[in-house]
Amino acid sequence: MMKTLSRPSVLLPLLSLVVVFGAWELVGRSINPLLFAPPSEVARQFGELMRSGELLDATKITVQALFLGYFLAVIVGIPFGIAMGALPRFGDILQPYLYAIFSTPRVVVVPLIVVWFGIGFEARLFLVFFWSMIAISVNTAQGVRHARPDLVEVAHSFQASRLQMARHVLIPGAIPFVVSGLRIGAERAIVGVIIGEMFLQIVGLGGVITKGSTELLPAKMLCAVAVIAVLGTIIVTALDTFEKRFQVWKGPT
Amino acid sequence: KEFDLSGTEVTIGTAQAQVLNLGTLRMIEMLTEWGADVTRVELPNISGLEAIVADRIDIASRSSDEILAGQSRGVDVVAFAAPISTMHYAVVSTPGIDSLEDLRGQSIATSGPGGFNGMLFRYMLTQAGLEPEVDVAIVPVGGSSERAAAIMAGQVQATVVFIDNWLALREQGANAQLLGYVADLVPGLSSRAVFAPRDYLAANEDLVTAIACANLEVNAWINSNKDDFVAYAMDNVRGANEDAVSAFYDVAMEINMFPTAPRELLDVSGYQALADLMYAGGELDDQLDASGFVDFTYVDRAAEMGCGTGAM
Amino acid sequence: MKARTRKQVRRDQLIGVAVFLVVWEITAQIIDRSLVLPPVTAILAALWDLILSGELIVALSQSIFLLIVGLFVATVIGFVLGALIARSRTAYWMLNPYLSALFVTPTIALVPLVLVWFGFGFPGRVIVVVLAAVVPILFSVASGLRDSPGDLIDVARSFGVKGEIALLFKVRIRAALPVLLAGLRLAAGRGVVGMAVAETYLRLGGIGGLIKSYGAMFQTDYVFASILPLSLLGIAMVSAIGWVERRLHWT
Amino acid sequence: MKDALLDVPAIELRGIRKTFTLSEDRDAQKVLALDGIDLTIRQGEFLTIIGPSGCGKTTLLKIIASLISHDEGDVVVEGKPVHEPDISRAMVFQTFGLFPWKTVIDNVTFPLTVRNFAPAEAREIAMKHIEQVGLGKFVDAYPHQLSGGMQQRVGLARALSTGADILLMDEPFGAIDAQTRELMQEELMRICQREQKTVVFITHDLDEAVLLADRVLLMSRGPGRVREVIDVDLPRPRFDYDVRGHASFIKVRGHLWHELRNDLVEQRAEEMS
Amino acid sequence: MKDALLDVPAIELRGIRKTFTLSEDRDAQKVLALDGIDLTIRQGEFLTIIGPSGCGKTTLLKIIASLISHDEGDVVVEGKPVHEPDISRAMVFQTFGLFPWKTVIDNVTFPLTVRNFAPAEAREIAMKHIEQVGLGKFVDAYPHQLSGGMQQRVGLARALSTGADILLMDEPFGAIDAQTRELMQEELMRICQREQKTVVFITHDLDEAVLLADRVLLMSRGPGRVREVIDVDLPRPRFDYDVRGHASFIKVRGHLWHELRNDLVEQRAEEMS
Ligand SMILES: Nc1ncnc2c1ncn2[C@@H]1O[C@H](COP(=O)(O)OP(=O)(O)OP(=O)(O)O)[C@@H](O)[C@H]1O
Ligand SMILES: Nc1ncnc2c1ncn2[C@@H]1O[C@H](COP(=O)(O)OP(=O)(O)OP(=O)(O)O)[C@@H](O)[C@H]1O
Ligand SMILES: O=C([O-])O
Ligand SMILES: [Mg+2]
Ligand SMILES: [Mg+2]
Repeated sequence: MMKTLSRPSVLLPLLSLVVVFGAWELVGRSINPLLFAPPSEVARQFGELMRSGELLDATKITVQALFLGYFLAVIVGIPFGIAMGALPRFGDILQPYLYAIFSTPRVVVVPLIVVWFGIGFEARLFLVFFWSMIAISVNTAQGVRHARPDLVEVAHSFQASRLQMARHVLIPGAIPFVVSGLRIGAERAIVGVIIGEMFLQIVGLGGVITKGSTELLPAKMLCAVAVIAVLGTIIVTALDTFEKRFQVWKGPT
Repeated sequence: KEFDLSGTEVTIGTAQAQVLNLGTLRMIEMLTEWGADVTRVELPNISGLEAIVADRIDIASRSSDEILAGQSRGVDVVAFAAPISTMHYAVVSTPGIDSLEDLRGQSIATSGPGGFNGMLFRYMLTQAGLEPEVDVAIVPVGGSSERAAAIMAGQVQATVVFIDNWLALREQGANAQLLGYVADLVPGLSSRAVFAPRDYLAANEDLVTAIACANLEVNAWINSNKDDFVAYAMDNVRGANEDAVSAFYDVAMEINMFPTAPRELLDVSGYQALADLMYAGGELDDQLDASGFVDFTYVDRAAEMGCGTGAM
Repeated sequence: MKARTRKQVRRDQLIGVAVFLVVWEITAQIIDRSLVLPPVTAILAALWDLILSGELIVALSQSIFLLIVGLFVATVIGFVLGALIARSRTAYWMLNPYLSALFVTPTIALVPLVLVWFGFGFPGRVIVVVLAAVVPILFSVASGLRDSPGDLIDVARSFGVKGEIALLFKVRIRAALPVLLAGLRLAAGRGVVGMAVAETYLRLGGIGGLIKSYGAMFQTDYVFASILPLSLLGIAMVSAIGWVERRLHWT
Repeated sequence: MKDALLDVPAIELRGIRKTFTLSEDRDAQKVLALDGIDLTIRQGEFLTIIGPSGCGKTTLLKIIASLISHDEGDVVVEGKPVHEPDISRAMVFQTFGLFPWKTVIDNVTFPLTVRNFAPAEAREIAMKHIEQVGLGKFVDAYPHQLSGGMQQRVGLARALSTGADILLMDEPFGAIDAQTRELMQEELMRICQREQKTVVFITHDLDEAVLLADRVLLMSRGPGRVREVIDVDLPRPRFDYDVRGHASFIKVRGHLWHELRNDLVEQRAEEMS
Repeated sequence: MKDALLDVPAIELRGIRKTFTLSEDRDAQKVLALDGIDLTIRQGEFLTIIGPSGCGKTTLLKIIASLISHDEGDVVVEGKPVHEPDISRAMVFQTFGLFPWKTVIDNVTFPLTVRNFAPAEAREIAMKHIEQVGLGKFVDAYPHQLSGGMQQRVGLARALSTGADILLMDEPFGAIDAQTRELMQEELMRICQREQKTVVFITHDLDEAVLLADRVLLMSRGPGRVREVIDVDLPRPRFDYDVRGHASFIKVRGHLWHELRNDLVEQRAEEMS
């Protein structure tokens, strides 16, 4: 039997931080500063961007579209997924389209998005919402469909109504799937908002990336990338923790 | 007059294949005919300057403002030829906007900050007596296609796109109109250049001269031969439409896009005007002297050899 | 809930597709702006044209080759690193944060860095696909190898299998296969995105280049006709992995 | 009321046939699981079912519970043909069937919640039965925190707390260790006698089959048929003396053993030919 | 060779202690699973272990197999302390431990493949034992296509085919129906007598514990200790007559039953206080 992972001592992540940043600094200094920047330079740029308020403003804009879009994706995606799972015919008919849209890279459909939703907040919201919603509902539907047949039978034997079946069996059983959908959806959402900000109206953190790139200021670009990475890591880690809570729900079988 | 480039290897970075940039394509074909081993790289989102700095290409055939950006950041790149010698942008508006003045209180889309066309648009607005940002809202939007889509969707009332893009757009029935060509609105500016680091030029004189020669020759070929040009475009540009290409040709001739005289091909005053404009607009930190990075040596030499007369 | 037979599902889906296409066609005809919404018939004609001219085949084979090489490299890297963070606590705490960061960082933001390190040649494009696809594979390898496969490890040890490496190859990988396939499915989807990014933003080529070119010419019907194979490619990858999953003898 | 019905059988099965289709394909394999089962179970009777693994015991029990449909025949409960599960019949599942996301108490109150009992009342009823099965200390535990045998007892408490007259039990003591099992058997017999429940009880333990039963239904290796129904003529209560030493016990057990053995031998012979 | 070693015990356990840590936290809960086990098992002896669920039976067996480490004490096999699993001890797992991706024959040949037997030879040995457990027709089936009892028999065939002198069996017949189980018991006893194997056999079935054993080890509710070791004084072979009627059988079984019951009662009493 194998050991489970134990909690980290603070030392390890700290050590790896030192190693990674040290290596980055060394490599960063040896590369043309128009193309890449060492962490010291990124930190300096970060300070500058913070002072000018540019980074904070950009982050606000990004977070607004991201959170609203993701929130909508969650409140639409979960019921939609439940409906798709509980009404298999409905789900089966919709599924191919959702998979098709989900596997279509947004970077190539950006011009179509402009035509349909414009270049502003609504378009970014759509880029965040739609792909994220698909991830969440497809996973939810899968969870509902994979409800343990023995438990469905138990509830049936005690004459649970359709609603009671959903409340006591289908939804709790689907939760681990929903959470994993939430995580994939979060990743989709973050990438979506950045795509929107880089290729539609140039604003937010994605805009900072684009500007940094056209102005040949890699440190500026890396600042934005770092903020996105940290933001994303926080969201994903939070969802991970959430997911572990429901591990026991999968139950013994 | 013939060049023998056998044994010469070169990587050239270009923009995406477009009708207006066919000169570069044809130029590379000539180099190959002369025995050079040319790798052509279409760079969609990365500037030629970045690719040169990263040591991934030898020569770029891209927007001329990249040279200025390079110069101001200490990268000594030099223009020695030009596939497109006049401004290649069209200003497009929604119906009802019939002049720049009509844009008061409206929104326009330009590329991101630091972009070429954004700066031009600001300049034009100033010329027309409007104050950018105050009288007109300026929305930065990614690429030319996205800007075109923005105007179709009615999100903005005007934008700048490539001339060939505009013509294709019109051919596809877009509900938009031409406000004018930037070449007419702001004459004298140069739009696309062939450039490379100064020391590369010195070390590869034969190749560079051959490129200058091919540049002049191709321009001569274009000017003398509409049908061949259209046919060539149809063969080489994906999705090209014959009527649009034909219309483009007429516009190109009208604004003298492909000159054969060395001093028209590379115009220092155009570059200087561009540099001054960019400095005035805050895009450049320093005032630049264009004569320092526009090098006529090779086009002059090529012209002396008889290039640009259609003889090759 | 009764399981629906595959035949029933197919039939419903076919009807669904037919209805969808008809609605699209009619809507497009009514709107009558082919720049915004080209009719299905125009898209199919464009598709047919792309097929006849050979453009699609050439572009698609380039893309698929890129995708396959990229996914292969991502799988190899994902396996090595995934096994490492599954089996070593130290490696886990040292690498995991960066991998999570990579998971959420849009591949497109990394394109300029890829240019610097790897160029825009084939290796550079492969790297973009790898960056997009590696993390889901790596995470699934890690979690697959972390969950001990019941007492099968004990079984193998008791019958004479010695050492972590031997156990890895004889038991763990095989036992983790369903989880690995789920990760691979996710990775395939992200790989397609990475491929499109590489082909449209690093250097034009393949199906991404096709879309970009027709986009620049505002031929929306051709744009749709070139996006369609991309979406189908995504579905095909997912179904292929699903097929492998179903074929595994499993309880 | 119950006594008035004593002449009506609790359960009547008439010619039950059931076929399973193994896959969804056209050329699907069919498995004949039950081949014409006729059986009458009296009010208050304790019937145990024994038979080789895979002979259709669980299938039969689920058909009685109206959980799965059958192809032919009728299930008649207290004089009325039934088609839907109802509260008169409570099932204990071979695979426990506990909701992993509910605590012990919530699992046990589930059938009462479904029927809209007041929470306090539901809790009280449930507590009584949880204590009866010896799990008073585990009311707030989740199933995964319990051993297999404890989980099985939760399933039993849940069935008992419904107050159903008919208990359908599918190997309810299969995962419980010897001594706890004997305690549970004793407890179950006490409850059934006191509350006059009708029980159908599947087991693969010969001792258990004989010990608990008024009658033992012996099924033959699939396609499931009734091979024999045997009366167990032992006095009740049966735990006050060593029932295993009783002549009747030894006789019935021996008989069942031989029949099952013959079934096995017949099957091996068939396989050889 | 074997006879020369007859004075050396097959297995000697000296003061085995084992503690489990329940979670990964610093403030982790500890469970004392085995609290000083001393035991000597003779060559060719059949020892059965019985005890309440969770008392540490499986833990003890795995320590004998060197599959898990222990905190204190020594495991000595045929005179030598052991620390690594080896081919002299073959285990049958409580949870079957079949590779779901291998067919029956591949599961059974697995230990031989690990030891680089030629495929043909491995197959021949495996086939012999697969037929011995009555699964000749299922060599190419996958585990999920078999019933629980059949899976358990595959695990048995696998252990037998290793040729190990010591068999460590963890409830090997738990999932097998009554009559097949009796057949398997008979078969196992025949093999062990013929090949002079040493067997440690866990069960929760009292009859089985007595029926098979030379000695029964009774363990007490966790922390696992040896409560008692009881000699079973019954003649062998034991299947030719009704061994259950034998006075010794009844006496030992009754004794075990009372001890286990007392253990349960003691525990309940502890819980109350
Ligand atoms: N859902 C199903 N689909 C297909 N076949 C089934 C299904 N359920 C049961 N069967 C088959 O029907 C037969 C009877 O199964 P059942 O579960 O009733 O046996 P059982 O007597 O309860 O066995 P056990 O003692 O192992 O519980 C078996 O051959 C089984 O394979
Ligand atoms: N890996 C483990 N981690 C923590 N605790 C464990 C572990 N394995 C066993 N235990 C604990 O050790 C004790 C003994 O477990 P063991 O499996 O040996 O019992 P057992 O006697 O075999 O029970 P059963 O009859 O149910 O098989 C139990 O309290 C159990 O919870
Ligand atoms: O859809 C994406 O391009 O991520
Ligand atoms: Mg059953
Ligand atoms: Mg055990």
